[in-house]
Amino acid sequence: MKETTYLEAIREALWEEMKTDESVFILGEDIGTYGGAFKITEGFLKEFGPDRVIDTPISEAAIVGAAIGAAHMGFKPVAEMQFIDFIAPAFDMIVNFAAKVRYRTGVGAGLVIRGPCGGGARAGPFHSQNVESYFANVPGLKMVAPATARDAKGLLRAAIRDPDPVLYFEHKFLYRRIKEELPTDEEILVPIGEARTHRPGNDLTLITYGAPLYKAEEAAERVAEEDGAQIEVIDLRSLRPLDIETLVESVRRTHRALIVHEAPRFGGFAGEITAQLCEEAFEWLDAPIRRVTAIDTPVPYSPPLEDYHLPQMEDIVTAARWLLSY
Amino acid sequence: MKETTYLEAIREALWEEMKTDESVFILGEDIGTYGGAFKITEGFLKEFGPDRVIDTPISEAAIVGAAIGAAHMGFKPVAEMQFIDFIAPAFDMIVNFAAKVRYRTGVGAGLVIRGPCGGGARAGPFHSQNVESYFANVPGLKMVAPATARDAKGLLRAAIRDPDPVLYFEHKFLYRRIKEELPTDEEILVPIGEARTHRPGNDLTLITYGAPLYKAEEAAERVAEEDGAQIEVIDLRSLRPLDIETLVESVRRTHRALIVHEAPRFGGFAGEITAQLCEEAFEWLDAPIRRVTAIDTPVPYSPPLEDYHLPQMEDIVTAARWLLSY
Amino acid sequence: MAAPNAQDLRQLYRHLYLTRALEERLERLVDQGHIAGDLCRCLGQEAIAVGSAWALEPGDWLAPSIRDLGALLVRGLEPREMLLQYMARTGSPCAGKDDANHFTDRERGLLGPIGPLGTQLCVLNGVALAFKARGERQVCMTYQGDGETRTGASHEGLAFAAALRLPMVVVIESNQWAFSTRSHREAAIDEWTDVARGYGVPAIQADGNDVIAVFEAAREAVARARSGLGLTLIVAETYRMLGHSQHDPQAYVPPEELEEWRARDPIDRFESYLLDRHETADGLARIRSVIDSRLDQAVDQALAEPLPEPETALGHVYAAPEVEPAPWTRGAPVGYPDVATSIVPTRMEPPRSL
Amino acid sequence: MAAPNAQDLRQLYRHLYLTRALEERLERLVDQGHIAGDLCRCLGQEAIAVGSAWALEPGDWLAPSIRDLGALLVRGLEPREMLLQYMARTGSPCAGKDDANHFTDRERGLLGPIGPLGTQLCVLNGVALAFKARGERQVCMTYQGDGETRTGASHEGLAFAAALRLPMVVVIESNQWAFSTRSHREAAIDEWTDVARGYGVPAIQADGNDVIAVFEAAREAVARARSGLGLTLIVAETYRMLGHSQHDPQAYVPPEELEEWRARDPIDRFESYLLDRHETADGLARIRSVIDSRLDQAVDQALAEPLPEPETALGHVYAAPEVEPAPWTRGAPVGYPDVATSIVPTRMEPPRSL
Ligand SMILES: Cc1ncc(C[n+]2csc(CCOP(=O)(O)OP(=O)(O)O)c2C)c(N)n1
Ligand SMILES: Cc1ncc(C[n+]2csc(CCOP(=O)(O)OP(=O)(O)O)c2C)c(N)n1
Ligand SMILES: [Mg+2]
Ligand SMILES: [Mg+2]
Repeated sequence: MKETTYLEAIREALWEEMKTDESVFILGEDIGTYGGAFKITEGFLKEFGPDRVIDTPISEAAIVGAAIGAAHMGFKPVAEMQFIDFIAPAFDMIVNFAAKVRYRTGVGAGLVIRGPCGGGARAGPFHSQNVESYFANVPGLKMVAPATARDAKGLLRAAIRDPDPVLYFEHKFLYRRIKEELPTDEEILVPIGEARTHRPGNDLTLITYGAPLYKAEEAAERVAEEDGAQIEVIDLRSLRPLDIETLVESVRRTHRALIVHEAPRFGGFAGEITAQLCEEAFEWLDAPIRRVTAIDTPVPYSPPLEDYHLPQMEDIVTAARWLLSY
Repeated sequence: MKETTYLEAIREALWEEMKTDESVFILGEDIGTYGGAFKITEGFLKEFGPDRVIDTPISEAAIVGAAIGAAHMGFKPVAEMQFIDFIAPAFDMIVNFAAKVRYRTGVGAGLVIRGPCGGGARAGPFHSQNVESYFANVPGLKMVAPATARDAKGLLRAAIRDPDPVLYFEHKFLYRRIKEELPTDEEILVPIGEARTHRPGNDLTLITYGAPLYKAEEAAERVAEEDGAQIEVIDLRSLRPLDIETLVESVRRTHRALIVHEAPRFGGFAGEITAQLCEEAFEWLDAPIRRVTAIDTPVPYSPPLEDYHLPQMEDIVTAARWLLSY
Repeated sequence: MAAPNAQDLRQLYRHLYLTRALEERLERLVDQGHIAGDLCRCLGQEAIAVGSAWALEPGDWLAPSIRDLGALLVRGLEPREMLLQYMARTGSPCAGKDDANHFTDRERGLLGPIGPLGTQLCVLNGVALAFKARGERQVCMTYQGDGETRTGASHEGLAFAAALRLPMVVVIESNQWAFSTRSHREAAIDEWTDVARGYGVPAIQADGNDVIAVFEAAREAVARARSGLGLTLIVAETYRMLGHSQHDPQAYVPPEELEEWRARDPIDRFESYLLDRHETADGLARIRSVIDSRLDQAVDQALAEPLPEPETALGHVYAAPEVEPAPWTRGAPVGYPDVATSIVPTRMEPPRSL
Repeated sequence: MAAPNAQDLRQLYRHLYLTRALEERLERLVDQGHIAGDLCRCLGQEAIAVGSAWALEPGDWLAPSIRDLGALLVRGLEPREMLLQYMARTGSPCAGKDDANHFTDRERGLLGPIGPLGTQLCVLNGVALAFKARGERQVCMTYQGDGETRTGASHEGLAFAAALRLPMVVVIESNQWAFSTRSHREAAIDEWTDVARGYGVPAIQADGNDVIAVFEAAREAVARARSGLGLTLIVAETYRMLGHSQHDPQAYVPPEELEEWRARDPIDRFESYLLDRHETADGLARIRSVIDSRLDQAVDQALAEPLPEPETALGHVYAAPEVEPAPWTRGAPVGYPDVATSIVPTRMEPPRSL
């Protein structure tokens, strides 16, 4: 076992996959010489050389495009967006080319697009976004958002091996704050499409993903101590495909559901989860499905504003109590 | 009164606003000399001149960017996307610049981005998309999707006068198929954010927008004739802001809700509607909220495939009967 | 690759004529309502696609623009496949899921474009990257309209290919128009070869209506790419002789310009070139009639092919498993047009896509 | 606009020194933890922003890149505003909602950039379009990093400005680096003026470390724009003397290159230029000390300003009405750092944004 940060877990998954599979390579801005803005690929250029660690011009569309073409040729490209916000200039390439190419032509594009998402880092409106909803309505894409070091490692490995395009959202707030003992001998592989019960409980199902998991956990502990109610916290890990079976099983047992995400509320991913739960678990619901999210604004820069924007532990406690007493 | 097609209604709103307001201008690809791919702006160049009818290079990001800057200067730009699918290369400009600029700087960008959306025209995966969900989670944007000639005219006028960025989705399938007697003397103005009860009823609330409205209407008539049940058909018209009050009032009365949209199911706009109805009308629901949508694939080209992809009238009837007998 | 011998020249002629004759069949099929989608013809530009593709070798990859039917034929596409594709029948390259030349074929090294312009170069860069990484000597060739060069994707693709010294040849089809817009007005530049300067790569100017000139330029560019010298731009001057697509009568085009360029028709010119050498009018006529009858056969066969089964719309969104249709969203095969009681007409008018 | 007189020269010197001295204060405030965000300095590049902005007239608009603090100061920005902005205090240009130079001010004709590179030129095009439509003689000036020119947005913006002959001046800051990447490697071009060829517009090469040379180039370009001749590119050669941002020790930069360029420091050079003329060392020292004491005052004042009220996060998403926070999403003012029982450290480490 070895104590591993969320960031090291990402780095190790990349490193190990590149070691064991010649067809894996990485490309992006400043990932070679510099080792990436967050130093995730530090040392990769030296180890794997410039053919497998490619510093590109500032051109996200070209980066994703090249990843698609290389995937057509049997490579397994991992493209880094320096910040996930900069996936926006590649939107066309992802939505119209990568996502549709297998359906249209029978030729798939197994590639990974990864980058730091999320707020709390005082990074302002353009280095703090959560972009999953921009891509949620695009058939052909898969999306994962790990919250633990183990899942960060296991999901990246699964994403690299996946034959379809996977958007891998790593939360920058967790990079160095989350540590975990990980085995060094076994291969950690987390299948895409499987949620994880982070904390068992029978009184309320709390569904979340990414950084808010820790606020949810804290809130659950608080409610357990102060109210004696047990909240089941489910970490989605994969957004698409969505593990609806696990969610339905839990909600049919707890009869209450609360969804928490860091993206703004309107049009956020909670909508799809609510729609599917409503379809599959309506008869079992004793209370409305509710959500705790960011407010419907861009992510502001000033600390008090950003804290106000982001969903907080106290908000979750309040919402949980409201649902438990419903 | 004058019989007006959906397309003519759009054209008239543009024409009349440009006539009455010097600050309104249009820009896009082939909108001048050619009058637009669908001939909506035919004759505009001659009438308003090249300073107010601007043929641009093939560069959607530059088009939207210029619209933002001109809006900062007090103009009211209307940018045409030749097909709404080509809004994708402008995604960054819309989501990161247009949508956030008022919040960040206090300086707004009142502009309209309009273009033909939707399927049924045998136009394949890149000329048939419905893109509303790509933008649903972006605070700062407004979105409208008219289904009638009157709303097409009234909403475009409202969008042009709106101080914030409005995405205006016109459904190409309706351009020449929908006709309506419109008054020539009065000014038609449809406020953004107000849904319209297209067909009253007390047994089921059917919520939709855009072209599916007509399949919904047909389905409602069929169910009325064959089952004697009255479906209330609500045409959202505006997606953001969403007229939740009207929806809640109706659902609390009918106790059943069915959402129909042409975009694929997973991550589609029905999710947000379901989430809000669940929050506001849970106690009044006698059945799960359900949705009829396109299947989770790109829009295929071949007629039998596209017809299979798109939600059909029969699907709506089946769903409505399921809900009514629940 | 050597200069074309008599045999090659006859092959070039076959492909030039085949391109035009096939498009004429496609146009007729559109008029007859057998093709639901749109058609963009390359009348008068055939020499660019045929001459450039002729410079490639087996294993090389090619990504056509919408006006490069000839390049696909040179690279082994069967006219029958193209007919099925446009008619969206079973057994078409896209199995009816996409139209035009939007198909990708790894065996023949063909990468299909998509609707949004400028994107296919970015993707083809990845193929070139793969060649480079594997130390293979294959090269990639693609095409861009003069208007297309104004897109951000085109720029990122060119800059990326240049920076990484990819084995790439990009042919700019300078046909004077971008839909209804004068390309020179759109681009504010006169010398298209200047575009290459901004990427630090060489450009070759070629008479786009002279198949031999295009071939020679392509041969030089391909040789550079193959020897590791990276990207070359070829600027092929030509003229779009028909509207942008079937829906465009191109009323905005000055007739005298069409006159002027009709006199430079690439097929007529190549015919006299051949007649000045070893070919006879009869010989060329025989070539044409063989192609014509083959094509008419192919059209009849294609028309006999069925449309795909509706349920096949579900397939291949992901590698596995197939998408399951959600309740009530299995769309009955009958669509708008056949819904008798529908408010919409029972016959579809042709789509107005581009 | 006339050549700079003694008065102007002294002003230029003031702004050059003010730029550097203000950034030194900002750097200290980052180290002291008063600035939560990131800081990108323009050490060694001050002459580009100051010299170019000096060529503008009242009513003209300017859109800075991240390294053009000097241009903002020339156009009337108060150091106090910049301090409040970085420290995200009440009364800052963005009221704490955005950082760096991301603010827009219609009165002073300042358009703020956003995170994604290449975009601000596209937006400034719209301002220029407005000038043109109104027949006003104002012009627009903006800046792009050499790496930034590789973005699709930059290309679409340049092509759009060129095609529409907009009154626009674009200064390319050729500082040899794009973050950790050699710009020339990234761009595969040596002569940056060649970039202009691809748009059919002229380019002027200027020594970016010579404020007078930059001013002269800008004066020429602005005159062209003002007289309706459209876009001009200015390529200003310089060197990035510090890391990309506070988080980058630039270990990848060869020390000898820094040495070489330190000898060309734009402020030192301008000082000797002034001393060769009418200025004295004492005179310049007096200018600097006045600026220093004013800045220290400004810092103290700014530190006294409060942070914005949490609820103000709700304002101005739309013109009206204000966003109402949904139940339980009103985020308590205390965030991660102050949640004692949190699994995260109680002190925020500085963000690692760029
Ligand atoms: C991003 C994008 N914007 C707009 C369109 C619509 N469109 C299709 S072809 C075309 C004109 C292309 O002109 P050019 O590149 O010169 O090619 P040509 O038709 O002359 O061969 C346009 C505007 C598109 N396909 N993609
Ligand atoms: C679209 C986009 N991709 C990536 C980034 C991250 N980024 C910020 S600055 C920078 C380097 C810019 O280099 P250059 O344009 O030369 O400007 P300089 O820093 O040298 O002044 C990068 C890659 C960004 N801001 N926007
Ligand atoms: Mg063209
Ligand atoms: Mg630079």
